[in-house]
Amino acid sequence: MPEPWSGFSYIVTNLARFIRPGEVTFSGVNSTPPMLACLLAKRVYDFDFTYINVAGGVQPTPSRIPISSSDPILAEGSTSIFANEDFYDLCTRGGMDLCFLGAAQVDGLGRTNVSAIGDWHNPKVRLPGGGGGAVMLPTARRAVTWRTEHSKRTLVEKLDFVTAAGGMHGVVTPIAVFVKREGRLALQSWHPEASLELVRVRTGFDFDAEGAQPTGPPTPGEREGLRALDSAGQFERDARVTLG
Amino acid sequence: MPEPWSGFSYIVTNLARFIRPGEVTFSGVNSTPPMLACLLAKRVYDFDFTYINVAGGVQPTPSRIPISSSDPILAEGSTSIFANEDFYDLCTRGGMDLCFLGAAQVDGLGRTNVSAIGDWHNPKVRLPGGGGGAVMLPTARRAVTWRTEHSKRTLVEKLDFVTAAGGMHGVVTPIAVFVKREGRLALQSWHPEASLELVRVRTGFDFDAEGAQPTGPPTPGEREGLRALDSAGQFERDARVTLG
Amino acid sequence: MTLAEMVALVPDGASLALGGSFLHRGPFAFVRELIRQKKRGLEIVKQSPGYDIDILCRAGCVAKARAGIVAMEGNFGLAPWYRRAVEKKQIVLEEHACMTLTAGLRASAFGVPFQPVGGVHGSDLPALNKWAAVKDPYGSGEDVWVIPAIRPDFAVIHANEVNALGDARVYGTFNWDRIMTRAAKKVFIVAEKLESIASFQARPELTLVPGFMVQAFAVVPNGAWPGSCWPLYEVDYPAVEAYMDTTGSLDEHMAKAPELGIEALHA
Amino acid sequence: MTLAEMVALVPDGASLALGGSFLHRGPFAFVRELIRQKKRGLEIVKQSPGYDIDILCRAGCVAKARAGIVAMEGNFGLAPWYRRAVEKKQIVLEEHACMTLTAGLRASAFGVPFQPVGGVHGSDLPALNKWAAVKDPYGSGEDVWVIPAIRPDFAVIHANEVNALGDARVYGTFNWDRIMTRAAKKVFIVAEKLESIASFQARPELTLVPGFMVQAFAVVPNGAWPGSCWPLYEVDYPAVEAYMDTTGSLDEHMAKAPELGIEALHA
Repeated sequence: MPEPWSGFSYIVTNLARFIRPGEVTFSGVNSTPPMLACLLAKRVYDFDFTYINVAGGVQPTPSRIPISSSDPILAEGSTSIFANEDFYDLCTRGGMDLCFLGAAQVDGLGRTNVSAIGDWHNPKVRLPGGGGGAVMLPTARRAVTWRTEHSKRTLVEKLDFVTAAGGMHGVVTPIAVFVKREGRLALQSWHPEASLELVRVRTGFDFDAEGAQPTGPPTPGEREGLRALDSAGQFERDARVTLG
Repeated sequence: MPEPWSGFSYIVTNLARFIRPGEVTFSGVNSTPPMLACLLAKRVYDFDFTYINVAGGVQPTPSRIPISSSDPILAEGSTSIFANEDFYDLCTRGGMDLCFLGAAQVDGLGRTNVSAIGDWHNPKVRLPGGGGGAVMLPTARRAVTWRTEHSKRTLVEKLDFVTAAGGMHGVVTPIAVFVKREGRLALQSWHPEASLELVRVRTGFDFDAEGAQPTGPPTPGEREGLRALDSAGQFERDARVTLG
Repeated sequence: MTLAEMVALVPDGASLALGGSFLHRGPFAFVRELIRQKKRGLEIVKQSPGYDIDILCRAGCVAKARAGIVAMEGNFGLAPWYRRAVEKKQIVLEEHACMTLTAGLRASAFGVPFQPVGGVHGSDLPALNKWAAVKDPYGSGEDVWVIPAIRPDFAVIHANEVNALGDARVYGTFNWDRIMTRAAKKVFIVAEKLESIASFQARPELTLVPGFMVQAFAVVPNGAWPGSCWPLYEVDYPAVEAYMDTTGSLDEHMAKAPELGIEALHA
Repeated sequence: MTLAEMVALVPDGASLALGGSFLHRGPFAFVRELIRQKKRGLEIVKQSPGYDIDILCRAGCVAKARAGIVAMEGNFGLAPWYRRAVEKKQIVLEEHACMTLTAGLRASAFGVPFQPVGGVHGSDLPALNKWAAVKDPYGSGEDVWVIPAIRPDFAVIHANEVNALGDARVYGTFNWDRIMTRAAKKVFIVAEKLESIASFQARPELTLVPGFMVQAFAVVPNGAWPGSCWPLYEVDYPAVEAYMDTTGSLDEHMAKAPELGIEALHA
């Protein structure tokens, strides 16, 4: 029997798998899973890519993994400080290959709501706001998001508010990986301990599942790499992810 | 009999006299007389002002006076580098109190031509171009220019091309100082060795001379200060100014 | 100048751009002094505020927030007092993307009434904020969103080092601080340390804010507490956790502030 | 990479943004290598070119100049071969103010089709260049000139120091080099010196151009000759005077270039 694959590890590993050789890849504020994914890819994959982050880091070699994904320690070892105006301008002029962006709700077009649950003017919950989203999602070559909860509350038919449009290239949840196909999110694969049915039942929008199959299990390198990054298990605990 | 006052010294001294306490004052490229005027004011006048220049200098203390008014030595001793985008933005947002700008022709409205003698498309002489002029002349709180030749070729009724409008606050020539009054250049004073008649005969545009009088002679401090800045007389020779 | 004297220059109703990001290098000692001096009706301008706007909302100092993303960050999630203030309509929120807020600051810094920004297409934010789109007059057919100028009364920056002329240096990322100092009417610097003028002359390229643009500065070691100031100190997570504990009081938190010791020295 | 290999990557007809200003820190060794390799039809983008555009015009390499002010500067006055090329219509001039050219570069750097710029009102330049004015959609009544994006194929910067990753540092003013590197499709660095990666890690705030944006770099000591490179060397005024002497030949001048020794080392 294979070792169980935690939802947290599933998210980080599958975010890392979106990273491609040679590309400029960015992780931002409030984004520990992508931060870990970028650091994991740097450790484990046998190709190089340009990792830049919201702390101004360019190819950093942080001496420890910070709790905050915007901690200045993420620029440690960097040979330049590529600060906020610089990485946003890089994105809007077409130089950002892969951008990880947060979301509270995602719809079938890959648009996001990070603004409010309920009416924006009379919110049930005021959310953080989109940060880079509205500018980066339409201008990055590819954008990828994640949700630590896979439910009809998070993957919705209709967003309460469109914070950012332009369409996610990929979405990772504890049980599924979606990619954009012909302008809509399509299921690429599901967690091997879940099922296509479970993903359908838990997803608020219709999606194409043609060719979808169980996600390939973590490689020993991916498992060990993530264990090394989260040796005390704090990130896993903080993320409060369950397979559900 | 008073010591003669060279046209070169007249220009530099009267440019310096436009500088006011506490203000942000800028000298640019291709601008040795204003560079010397700013350095003279720093040496001689009993008030402080913020001298910034095109070499990124802020209150610099250059160890020698460069031939080129954009020489990086003009940032020596500076505690910051305030580079080109910064000083232009400062000007366009209203933070530049006094800006020295070059000109080939000046008209009675204080507009300038630094582009071409003759038709722009078929120039008799292609001139350098206005540099900062078109942006700085309308946006600086005050702008001042100088001409080393006072003639109907340089102070004209009609410009061959309007490189920059907005109107000079002051114009200094080897024989006269003009200031803007009700939107037009008016004579403020003339070189004590020249005369109002000479200024009229040599100026291409009509001007008001009400209240004009001979320019106050250089103070001993101004004379000695300029002599110290140009001890070898190179700037005076290079400027090729004559009283005419 | 003492921190208290600097804060005394801020009138009720002022618009303040605050430097740093989330728990990192924010002018938090300055923010706490705003609370001690009972400022009211403030407008806070910051792409990614967190502790600063939360504690100001908790103390009732804020009338309006112009922000891109608001959270405590780290592992603390939402900013609870800010969230409540918005939900109860105690404050007005002008929701931005970080870069639309920056575009507004750029417009002020560049001396133009509006600034085009990339992206934004398809978002509900323009309708919410009544932003205008301008068709490219050069025939690309592209519609571009333009953001109106945002000109805060004050930019307040927590810097690593300042000198007697007011020049300020920051180590590590300067976040959005540079554009804030160019967009605001006045600039205040709170710094960890007073450094010599000679050290700035030796490496003028490192100066983020030239002193002639700075109205006032104060030296407040550990002034970014409970946040970090690279490379001097990290986030004080237990202190933030205690701040977040709704059974605790604001006074308890305020009583631990490092600037209290400094100000006592001045007294 | 050698300077010759770098220049070989530039096709005829390319648009080149050149760093520095007048006789200061220009990529002059690069410019001379363009001449040796007989490039033709180049577009030169620079706010204040001088020696660089003049010698390129003298050698017949230029089709178009987009510039704000062109002169040899120092005490040398106009740039004679450039002036002749414009007067004889051998090259096309797009005359700018330095800041309108920069606005065009900003538009490219920001990923927008046009950029508003302060001032310009009353000048004949907008009519000449067919620039558009846009009315402030936020009701100020102000008309603002907007400049279309300028996107050079290459930005070429003469830096003080580069490391093996291509990161580049400049001491003293960086002039307009920063925005050029953000606006161009590709970035080339010519540097005085190869420095260690560790020295860049020790002070990353000083890096003007991050290596991941740099396509190629070459190390060419004295490569800004006959101009200055602060703080290493000053303008070689006798060499510029000899260059300006119309009785001398271009070959004589080119034969004195310091990069010849360097390239010989590589051969």
